[in-house]
Amino acid sequence: MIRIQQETFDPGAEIKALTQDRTEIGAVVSFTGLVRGASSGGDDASHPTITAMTLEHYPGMTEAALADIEAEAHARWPLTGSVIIHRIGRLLPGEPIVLVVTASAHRRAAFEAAEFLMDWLKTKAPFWKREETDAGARWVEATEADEAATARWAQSSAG
Amino acid sequence: MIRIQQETFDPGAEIKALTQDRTEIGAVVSFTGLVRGASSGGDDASHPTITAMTLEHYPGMTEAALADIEAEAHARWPLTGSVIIHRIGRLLPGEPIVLVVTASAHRRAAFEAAEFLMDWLKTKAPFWKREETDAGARWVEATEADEAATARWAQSSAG
Amino acid sequence: MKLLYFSWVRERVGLAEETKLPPADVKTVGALMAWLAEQGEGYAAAFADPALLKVAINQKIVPPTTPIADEDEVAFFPPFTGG
Amino acid sequence: MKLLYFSWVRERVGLAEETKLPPADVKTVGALMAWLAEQGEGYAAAFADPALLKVAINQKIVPPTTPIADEDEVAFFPPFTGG
Repeated sequence: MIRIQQETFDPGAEIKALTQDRTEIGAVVSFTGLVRGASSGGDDASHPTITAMTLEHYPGMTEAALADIEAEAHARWPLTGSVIIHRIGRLLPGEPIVLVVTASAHRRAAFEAAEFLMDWLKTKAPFWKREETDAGARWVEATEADEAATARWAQSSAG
Repeated sequence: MIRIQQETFDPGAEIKALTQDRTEIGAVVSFTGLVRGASSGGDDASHPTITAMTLEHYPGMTEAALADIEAEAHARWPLTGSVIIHRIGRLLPGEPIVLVVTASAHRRAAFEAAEFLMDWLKTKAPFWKREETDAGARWVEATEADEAATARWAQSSAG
Repeated sequence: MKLLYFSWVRERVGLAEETKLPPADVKTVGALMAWLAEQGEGYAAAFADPALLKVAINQKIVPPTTPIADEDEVAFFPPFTGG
Repeated sequence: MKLLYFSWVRERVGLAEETKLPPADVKTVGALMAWLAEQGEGYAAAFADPALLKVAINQKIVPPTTPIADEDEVAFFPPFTGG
Protein backbone atom coordinates (compact mmCIF):
# COMPACT_ATOMS: atom_id res chain seq x y z
CA MET A 1 0.00 0.00 0.00
CA ILE A 2 1.39 3.38 -1.08
CA ARG A 3 0.35 6.88 -0.08
CA ILE A 4 1.81 10.31 -0.92
CA GLN A 5 0.22 13.00 1.21
CA GLN A 6 0.66 16.37 2.88
CA GLU A 7 -1.05 15.39 6.13
CA THR A 8 0.72 13.49 8.90
CA PHE A 9 0.32 9.76 9.57
CA ASP A 10 -0.03 7.42 12.54
CA PRO A 11 2.46 4.52 12.59
CA GLY A 12 0.36 2.65 15.17
CA ALA A 13 -2.76 2.78 12.98
CA GLU A 14 -0.82 1.46 9.97
CA ILE A 15 0.70 -1.39 12.01
CA LYS A 16 -2.75 -2.28 13.32
CA ALA A 17 -4.28 -2.23 9.82
CA LEU A 18 -1.63 -4.68 8.55
CA THR A 19 -2.12 -7.16 11.41
CA GLN A 20 -5.85 -6.94 12.22
CA ASP A 21 -7.58 -10.35 12.21
CA ARG A 22 -4.47 -12.12 10.87
CA THR A 23 -2.81 -15.12 12.53
CA GLU A 24 -0.03 -15.93 10.05
CA ILE A 25 2.03 -12.81 10.83
CA GLY A 26 4.85 -13.26 13.33
CA ALA A 27 6.76 -10.01 12.81
CA VAL A 28 5.97 -6.40 11.95
CA VAL A 29 8.72 -3.81 11.49
CA SER A 30 8.05 -0.09 11.13
CA PHE A 31 10.43 2.69 10.19
CA THR A 32 9.48 6.31 10.80
CA GLY A 33 11.70 9.06 9.41
CA LEU A 34 11.45 12.49 11.07
CA VAL A 35 12.66 16.01 10.27
CA ARG A 36 15.72 16.73 12.38
CA GLY A 37 16.52 20.14 13.76
CA ALA A 38 20.21 19.68 12.91
CA SER A 39 21.45 19.90 9.32
CA SER A 40 21.80 16.62 7.49
CA GLY A 41 25.26 17.73 6.42
CA GLY A 42 26.75 16.36 9.62
CA ASP A 43 26.44 16.14 13.35
CA ASP A 44 28.93 18.72 14.53
CA ALA A 45 27.88 21.91 16.21
CA SER A 46 28.96 24.11 13.29
CA HIS A 47 26.00 23.02 11.17
CA PRO A 48 23.08 25.42 11.08
CA THR A 49 19.76 24.74 12.79
CA ILE A 50 16.98 23.59 10.45
CA THR A 51 13.78 25.58 10.80
CA ALA A 52 11.74 23.77 8.12
CA MET A 53 12.00 21.13 5.40
CA THR A 54 10.03 21.20 2.13
CA LEU A 55 9.49 18.00 0.15
CA GLU A 56 8.97 18.35 -3.61
CA HIS A 57 8.11 15.37 -5.82
CA TYR A 58 7.27 14.36 -9.40
CA PRO A 59 3.55 13.47 -9.37
CA GLY A 60 2.86 10.32 -11.33
CA MET A 61 6.46 9.15 -11.44
CA THR A 62 6.55 9.02 -7.63
CA GLU A 63 3.59 6.65 -7.40
CA ALA A 64 5.06 4.42 -10.11
CA ALA A 65 8.51 4.38 -8.48
CA LEU A 66 7.12 3.50 -5.04
CA ALA A 67 4.93 0.75 -6.53
CA ASP A 68 8.01 -0.71 -8.26
CA ILE A 69 10.05 -0.57 -5.05
CA GLU A 70 7.26 -2.21 -3.03
CA ALA A 71 6.84 -4.94 -5.69
CA GLU A 72 10.60 -5.59 -5.61
CA ALA A 73 10.48 -6.06 -1.81
CA HIS A 74 7.62 -8.56 -2.16
CA ALA A 75 9.60 -10.44 -4.83
CA ARG A 76 12.64 -10.70 -2.54
CA TRP A 77 10.99 -11.51 0.82
CA PRO A 78 7.86 -13.46 1.82
CA LEU A 79 5.87 -10.47 3.09
CA THR A 80 2.25 -10.69 4.18
CA GLY A 81 1.81 -6.93 3.76
CA SER A 82 3.59 -3.60 3.50
CA VAL A 83 2.92 0.14 3.70
CA ILE A 84 4.89 3.09 2.29
CA ILE A 85 3.73 6.60 3.18
CA HIS A 86 5.75 9.66 2.10
CA ARG A 87 4.74 13.19 2.98
CA ILE A 88 5.18 16.20 0.72
CA GLY A 89 5.07 19.95 1.39
CA ARG A 90 6.56 22.01 4.19
CA LEU A 91 7.35 20.19 7.45
CA LEU A 92 8.80 21.34 10.76
CA PRO A 93 11.53 19.69 12.87
CA GLY A 94 10.11 16.76 14.83
CA GLU A 95 7.43 16.02 12.21
CA PRO A 96 7.36 12.59 10.51
CA ILE A 97 8.32 12.50 6.80
CA VAL A 98 8.19 8.86 5.82
CA LEU A 99 6.76 5.58 7.09
CA VAL A 100 7.60 2.06 5.99
CA VAL A 101 5.88 -0.97 7.57
CA THR A 102 6.57 -4.60 6.66
CA ALA A 103 4.84 -7.74 7.94
CA SER A 104 6.03 -11.32 7.58
CA ALA A 105 5.86 -14.71 9.29
CA HIS A 106 9.47 -14.26 10.41
CA ARG A 107 11.44 -11.37 11.82
CA ARG A 108 14.47 -11.45 9.53
CA ALA A 109 12.33 -10.96 6.41
CA ALA A 110 10.41 -8.08 8.00
CA PHE A 111 13.63 -6.33 9.12
CA GLU A 112 15.46 -6.79 5.83
CA ALA A 113 12.51 -5.71 3.70
CA ALA A 114 12.01 -2.54 5.77
CA GLU A 115 15.70 -1.59 5.42
CA PHE A 116 15.58 -2.36 1.72
CA LEU A 117 12.47 -0.21 1.18
CA MET A 118 14.09 2.75 2.96
CA ASP A 119 17.40 2.38 1.10
CA TRP A 120 15.75 2.15 -2.32
CA LEU A 121 13.20 4.85 -1.59
CA LYS A 122 16.02 7.31 -0.81
CA THR A 123 17.70 6.93 -4.20
CA LYS A 124 14.96 5.64 -6.53
CA ALA A 125 11.87 7.71 -5.73
CA PRO A 126 11.60 11.27 -7.17
CA PHE A 127 11.57 13.40 -4.02
CA TRP A 128 13.74 16.43 -3.31
CA LYS A 129 14.30 18.06 0.08
CA ARG A 130 14.85 21.76 0.59
CA GLU A 131 16.07 22.78 4.03
CA GLU A 132 15.39 26.18 5.54
CA THR A 133 18.05 26.99 8.15
CA ASP A 134 18.99 29.97 10.26
CA ALA A 135 21.76 30.51 7.67
CA GLY A 136 19.46 30.40 4.61
CA ALA A 137 17.81 27.75 2.44
CA ARG A 138 19.48 25.02 0.43
CA TRP A 139 18.58 21.91 -1.55
CA VAL A 140 19.79 18.79 0.27
CA GLU A 141 22.44 16.97 -1.75
CA ALA A 142 22.35 13.25 -2.41
CA THR A 143 25.03 11.40 -0.44
CA GLU A 144 27.43 8.64 -1.39
CA ALA A 145 26.32 6.84 1.77
CA ASP A 146 22.77 6.62 0.40
CA GLU A 147 24.05 5.37 -2.96
CA ALA A 148 26.13 2.74 -1.15
CA ALA A 149 23.11 1.72 0.95
CA THR A 150 21.11 1.16 -2.23
CA ALA A 151 23.94 -0.72 -3.94
CA ARG A 152 24.34 -3.29 -1.15
CA TRP A 153 20.98 -4.85 -2.14
CA ALA A 154 21.97 -5.30 -5.79
CA GLN A 155 23.70 -8.65 -5.21
CA SER A 156 20.86 -10.37 -3.43
CA SER A 157 18.00 -9.90 -5.87
CA ALA A 158 15.60 -12.81 -6.10
CA GLY A 159 13.90 -11.17 -9.10
CA MET B 1 12.57 1.66 29.11
CA ILE B 2 11.58 -1.90 30.03
CA ARG B 3 8.19 -3.39 30.84
CA ILE B 4 7.09 -6.95 31.53
CA GLN B 5 3.31 -7.22 31.61
CA GLN B 6 0.27 -9.40 30.98
CA GLU B 7 -1.77 -6.71 29.25
CA THR B 8 -1.34 -5.82 25.60
CA PHE B 9 0.56 -2.79 24.30
CA ASP B 10 0.19 -0.12 21.60
CA PRO B 11 3.23 0.26 19.31
CA GLY B 12 2.00 3.65 18.09
CA ALA B 13 1.78 5.04 21.62
CA GLU B 14 5.32 3.87 22.41
CA ILE B 15 6.70 5.38 19.19
CA LYS B 16 4.94 8.65 20.00
CA ALA B 17 6.27 8.69 23.59
CA LEU B 18 9.87 8.28 22.32
CA THR B 19 9.61 11.12 19.79
CA GLN B 20 7.29 13.66 21.44
CA ASP B 21 8.79 17.18 21.57
CA ARG B 22 12.17 15.98 20.26
CA THR B 23 13.95 17.41 17.21
CA GLU B 24 17.22 15.46 17.24
CA ILE B 25 15.62 12.13 16.26
CA GLY B 26 15.72 11.24 12.56
CA ALA B 27 14.74 7.58 12.69
CA VAL B 28 12.48 5.35 14.78
CA VAL B 29 12.29 1.59 14.20
CA SER B 30 9.71 -0.64 15.87
CA PHE B 31 9.50 -4.41 15.94
CA THR B 32 6.30 -6.14 17.02
CA GLY B 33 6.32 -9.91 17.51
CA LEU B 34 2.95 -11.68 17.33
CA VAL B 35 1.63 -15.15 18.18
CA ARG B 36 1.30 -17.14 14.98
CA GLY B 37 -1.41 -19.70 14.39
CA ALA B 38 1.08 -22.05 12.72
CA SER B 39 3.63 -23.99 14.79
CA SER B 40 7.06 -22.44 15.04
CA GLY B 41 8.49 -25.85 14.15
CA GLY B 42 8.13 -25.05 10.45
CA ASP B 43 5.93 -23.65 7.76
CA ASP B 44 4.63 -26.78 6.09
CA ALA B 45 1.04 -27.84 6.33
CA SER B 46 1.81 -30.88 8.50
CA HIS B 47 2.49 -28.70 11.55
CA PRO B 48 -0.36 -28.44 14.03
CA THR B 49 -2.42 -25.30 14.49
CA ILE B 50 -1.57 -23.28 17.59
CA THR B 51 -4.55 -22.43 19.76
CA ALA B 52 -2.68 -20.52 22.49
CA MET B 53 0.80 -19.61 23.69
CA THR B 54 1.79 -19.20 27.35
CA LEU B 55 4.86 -17.14 28.29
CA GLU B 56 6.60 -18.05 31.56
CA HIS B 57 9.47 -15.97 32.95
CA TYR B 58 11.88 -15.69 35.90
CA PRO B 59 10.78 -12.56 37.81
CA GLY B 60 13.72 -10.43 38.86
CA MET B 61 16.20 -12.06 36.51
CA THR B 62 14.07 -11.01 33.52
CA GLU B 63 14.16 -7.33 34.43
CA ALA B 64 17.92 -7.48 35.04
CA ALA B 65 18.56 -9.32 31.74
CA LEU B 66 16.47 -6.86 29.70
CA ALA B 67 18.18 -3.89 31.39
CA ASP B 68 21.58 -5.39 30.48
CA ILE B 69 20.52 -5.97 26.86
CA GLU B 70 19.16 -2.44 26.53
CA ALA B 71 22.34 -0.97 28.07
CA GLU B 72 24.45 -3.00 25.61
CA ALA B 73 22.47 -1.58 22.66
CA HIS B 74 23.02 1.97 23.94
CA ALA B 75 26.75 1.25 24.30
CA ARG B 76 26.96 0.02 20.69
CA TRP B 77 24.75 2.57 18.89
CA PRO B 78 24.04 6.29 19.45
CA LEU B 79 20.39 5.87 20.48
CA THR B 80 18.24 8.73 21.74
CA GLY B 81 15.80 6.29 23.32
CA SER B 82 14.52 2.71 23.37
CA VAL B 83 11.62 0.61 24.61
CA ILE B 84 11.38 -3.12 25.32
CA ILE B 85 8.00 -4.56 26.28
CA HIS B 86 7.52 -8.31 26.74
CA ARG B 87 4.20 -9.88 27.62
CA ILE B 88 3.74 -12.88 29.93
CA GLY B 89 0.82 -15.24 30.50
CA ARG B 90 -1.54 -16.92 28.04
CA LEU B 91 -1.91 -15.29 24.62
CA LEU B 92 -3.98 -16.19 21.54
CA PRO B 93 -2.87 -16.27 17.87
CA GLY B 94 -2.73 -12.76 16.44
CA GLU B 95 -1.91 -11.17 19.81
CA PRO B 96 1.34 -9.19 20.20
CA ILE B 97 4.03 -10.75 22.43
CA VAL B 98 6.98 -8.41 22.27
CA LEU B 99 7.75 -4.82 21.24
CA VAL B 100 11.12 -3.22 20.64
CA VAL B 101 11.42 0.44 19.62
CA THR B 102 14.69 2.27 18.93
CA ALA B 103 15.24 5.94 18.14
CA SER B 104 18.37 7.55 16.74
CA ALA B 105 19.54 10.49 14.65
CA HIS B 106 20.23 8.08 11.76
CA ARG B 107 18.37 5.14 10.30
CA ARG B 108 21.17 2.56 10.23
CA ALA B 109 21.70 2.81 14.00
CA ALA B 110 17.96 2.50 14.71
CA PHE B 111 17.60 -0.56 12.43
CA GLU B 112 20.70 -2.34 13.72
CA ALA B 113 19.89 -1.70 17.37
CA ALA B 114 16.32 -3.01 16.96
CA GLU B 115 17.57 -6.22 15.30
CA PHE B 116 20.23 -6.60 17.99
CA LEU B 117 17.70 -6.17 20.80
CA MET B 118 15.42 -8.83 19.30
CA ASP B 119 18.27 -11.28 18.67
CA TRP B 120 19.71 -10.93 22.17
CA LEU B 121 16.30 -10.92 23.85
CA LYS B 122 15.49 -14.31 22.27
CA THR B 123 18.52 -16.08 23.77
CA LYS B 124 19.51 -13.97 26.81
CA ALA B 125 16.24 -13.14 28.58
CA PRO B 126 14.60 -15.80 30.79
CA PHE B 127 11.31 -16.44 29.00
CA TRP B 128 9.87 -19.81 28.01
CA LYS B 129 7.05 -20.41 25.54
CA ARG B 130 4.53 -23.23 25.82
CA GLU B 131 2.38 -23.83 22.77
CA GLU B 132 -1.09 -25.33 22.96
CA THR B 133 -1.96 -26.97 19.65
CA ASP B 134 -4.78 -29.09 18.29
CA ALA B 135 -2.34 -32.02 18.76
CA GLY B 136 -1.50 -31.24 22.42
CA ALA B 137 0.80 -28.86 24.31
CA ARG B 138 4.58 -28.60 24.11
CA TRP B 139 7.41 -26.38 25.30
CA VAL B 140 8.94 -24.53 22.37
CA GLU B 141 12.57 -25.58 21.84
CA ALA B 142 15.39 -23.11 21.37
CA THR B 143 16.67 -23.07 17.79
CA GLU B 144 20.16 -22.98 16.35
CA ALA B 145 18.98 -20.15 14.10
CA ASP B 146 18.31 -18.01 17.18
CA GLU B 147 21.73 -18.89 18.63
CA ALA B 148 23.35 -17.95 15.33
CA ALA B 149 21.41 -14.68 15.23
CA THR B 150 22.75 -13.80 18.68
CA ALA B 151 26.30 -14.84 17.80
CA ARG B 152 26.54 -12.59 14.75
CA TRP B 153 26.63 -9.53 17.05
CA ALA B 154 29.55 -10.84 19.10
CA GLN B 155 32.23 -9.54 16.72
CA SER B 156 31.01 -5.96 16.54
CA SER B 157 30.85 -5.04 20.22
CA ALA B 158 31.84 -1.46 20.99
CA GLY B 159 31.77 -2.26 24.73
CA MET C 1 7.64 18.37 -26.23
CA LYS C 2 6.60 18.70 -22.57
CA LEU C 3 9.52 19.75 -20.37
CA LEU C 4 9.43 19.45 -16.55
CA TYR C 5 11.94 20.96 -14.13
CA PHE C 6 12.34 20.00 -10.46
CA SER C 7 14.29 21.18 -7.41
CA TRP C 8 17.04 23.72 -8.24
CA VAL C 9 16.60 23.12 -11.98
CA ARG C 10 13.07 24.51 -11.62
CA GLU C 11 14.35 27.43 -9.55
CA ARG C 12 17.09 28.34 -12.06
CA VAL C 13 14.89 27.98 -15.17
CA GLY C 14 12.14 29.85 -13.36
CA LEU C 15 9.44 27.44 -14.55
CA ALA C 16 8.02 24.13 -13.32
CA GLU C 17 6.97 23.07 -16.80
CA GLU C 18 6.64 24.30 -20.38
CA THR C 19 6.09 23.05 -23.91
CA LYS C 20 8.98 23.63 -26.32
CA LEU C 21 9.83 22.23 -29.73
CA PRO C 22 13.59 21.91 -30.24
CA PRO C 23 15.06 22.06 -33.78
CA ALA C 24 14.99 18.84 -35.80
CA ASP C 25 18.75 18.26 -35.38
CA VAL C 26 18.32 17.97 -31.59
CA LYS C 27 17.82 14.21 -31.50
CA THR C 28 19.03 13.00 -28.07
CA VAL C 29 18.68 13.88 -24.38
CA GLY C 30 22.27 15.16 -24.39
CA ALA C 31 21.69 17.40 -27.40
CA LEU C 32 18.46 18.68 -25.82
CA MET C 33 20.34 19.75 -22.67
CA ALA C 34 23.00 21.54 -24.77
CA TRP C 35 20.26 23.34 -26.73
CA LEU C 36 18.34 24.28 -23.54
CA ALA C 37 21.54 25.78 -22.08
CA GLU C 38 21.41 28.34 -24.93
CA GLN C 39 17.82 29.48 -24.25
CA GLY C 40 18.65 32.24 -21.76
CA GLU C 41 20.39 33.03 -18.49
CA GLY C 42 18.24 30.80 -16.25
CA TYR C 43 18.58 27.86 -18.64
CA ALA C 44 22.33 28.45 -18.88
CA ALA C 45 22.61 28.26 -15.06
CA ALA C 46 20.42 25.15 -14.89
CA PHE C 47 22.17 23.22 -17.68
CA ALA C 48 25.74 24.50 -17.20
CA ASP C 49 26.88 21.09 -15.91
CA PRO C 50 24.70 18.30 -17.38
CA ALA C 51 26.62 15.74 -15.27
CA LEU C 52 24.79 17.08 -12.18
CA LEU C 53 21.41 16.27 -13.72
CA LYS C 54 19.22 13.22 -14.13
CA VAL C 55 16.75 13.02 -16.99
CA ALA C 56 13.51 11.05 -17.21
CA ILE C 57 11.61 10.45 -20.44
CA ASN C 58 7.98 9.56 -19.82
CA GLN C 59 8.87 9.07 -16.14
CA LYS C 60 11.73 6.60 -16.69
CA ILE C 61 15.32 7.66 -16.02
CA VAL C 62 17.41 7.49 -19.21
CA PRO C 63 21.05 8.12 -20.25
CA PRO C 64 22.03 11.23 -22.33
CA THR C 65 22.35 9.16 -25.50
CA THR C 66 18.62 8.32 -25.48
CA PRO C 67 16.68 9.59 -28.54
CA ILE C 68 13.81 12.04 -27.95
CA ALA C 69 10.47 12.45 -29.71
CA ASP C 70 8.14 15.45 -29.98
CA GLU C 71 5.42 13.79 -27.91
CA ASP C 72 7.75 12.89 -25.01
CA GLU C 73 7.47 14.20 -21.44
CA VAL C 74 11.08 15.04 -20.52
CA ALA C 75 11.96 15.89 -16.89
CA PHE C 76 15.23 17.34 -15.54
CA PHE C 77 16.28 17.15 -11.89
CA PRO C 78 19.21 16.54 -9.51
CA PRO C 79 19.59 13.12 -7.78
CA PHE C 80 16.72 12.21 -5.44
CA THR C 81 16.89 13.10 -1.74
CA GLY C 82 13.65 11.72 -0.29
CA GLY C 83 13.08 9.32 2.58
CA MET D 1 19.39 -23.20 49.53
CA LYS D 2 16.52 -21.78 47.50
CA LEU D 3 15.85 -23.86 44.37
CA LEU D 4 13.73 -22.58 41.46
CA TYR D 5 12.43 -24.63 38.54
CA PHE D 6 11.09 -23.26 35.26
CA SER D 7 9.39 -24.57 32.12
CA TRP D 8 9.45 -28.37 31.80
CA VAL D 9 11.87 -28.68 34.75
CA ARG D 10 9.12 -27.21 36.94
CA GLU D 11 6.55 -29.56 35.41
CA ARG D 12 8.69 -32.67 35.95
CA VAL D 13 9.76 -31.78 39.50
CA GLY D 14 6.17 -30.77 40.26
CA LEU D 15 7.25 -27.60 42.09
CA ALA D 16 8.08 -24.03 41.08
CA GLU D 17 10.36 -23.52 44.08
CA GLU D 18 11.52 -25.12 47.32
CA THR D 19 14.20 -24.82 49.99
CA LYS D 20 16.58 -27.78 50.26
CA LEU D 21 19.93 -28.29 51.98
CA PRO D 22 22.14 -30.69 50.04
CA PRO D 23 24.83 -32.73 51.91
CA ALA D 24 28.12 -30.97 52.61
CA ASP D 25 29.97 -32.96 49.92
CA VAL D 26 27.71 -31.46 47.21
CA LYS D 27 29.91 -28.50 46.41
CA THR D 28 29.22 -27.54 42.78
CA VAL D 29 26.30 -26.93 40.41
CA GLY D 30 27.09 -30.21 38.63
CA ALA D 31 27.12 -32.18 41.90
CA LEU D 32 23.86 -30.52 42.93
CA MET D 33 22.16 -31.68 39.73
CA ALA D 34 23.42 -35.24 40.26
CA TRP D 35 22.14 -35.20 43.84
CA LEU D 36 18.76 -33.74 42.82
CA ALA D 37 18.37 -36.52 40.21
CA GLU D 38 18.28 -38.96 43.16
CA GLN D 39 15.49 -37.18 45.07
CA GLY D 40 12.56 -39.01 43.46
CA GLU D 41 10.88 -39.85 40.17
CA GLY D 42 10.06 -36.27 39.12
CA TYR D 43 13.57 -35.07 39.94
CA ALA D 44 15.05 -38.04 38.05
CA ALA D 45 13.05 -37.09 34.97
CA ALA D 46 14.01 -33.42 35.26
CA PHE D 47 17.72 -33.98 35.82
CA ALA D 48 18.25 -37.11 33.71
CA ASP D 49 20.27 -35.17 31.13
CA PRO D 50 21.98 -32.15 32.76
CA ALA D 51 23.30 -31.11 29.32
CA LEU D 52 19.74 -29.99 28.43
CA LEU D 53 19.64 -27.59 31.37
CA LYS D 54 20.91 -24.10 32.11
CA VAL D 55 21.61 -23.09 35.71
CA ALA D 56 21.56 -19.61 37.25
CA ILE D 57 23.02 -18.79 40.67
CA ASN D 58 21.57 -15.59 42.10
CA GLN D 59 20.14 -14.85 38.63
CA LYS D 60 23.42 -15.19 36.71
CA ILE D 61 23.94 -18.14 34.36
CA VAL D 62 26.88 -20.27 35.50
CA PRO D 63 28.74 -23.41 34.31
CA PRO D 64 28.36 -26.78 36.15
CA THR D 65 31.78 -26.39 37.80
CA THR D 66 30.61 -23.33 39.75
CA PRO D 67 30.69 -23.72 43.58
CA ILE D 68 27.41 -23.38 45.48
CA ALA D 69 26.67 -21.90 48.91
CA ASP D 70 23.77 -22.51 51.32
CA GLU D 71 22.40 -18.98 50.90
CA ASP D 72 22.33 -19.15 47.07
CA GLU D 73 19.23 -18.93 44.88
CA VAL D 74 19.77 -21.67 42.29
CA ALA D 75 17.46 -21.88 39.23
CA PHE D 76 17.18 -24.70 36.68
CA PHE D 77 15.62 -24.31 33.23
CA PRO D 78 15.97 -25.18 29.52
CA PRO D 79 17.38 -22.59 27.06
CA PHE D 80 15.30 -19.43 26.73
CA THR D 81 12.59 -19.17 24.07
CA GLY D 82 11.18 -15.66 24.50
CA GLY D 83 10.81 -12.86 22.00
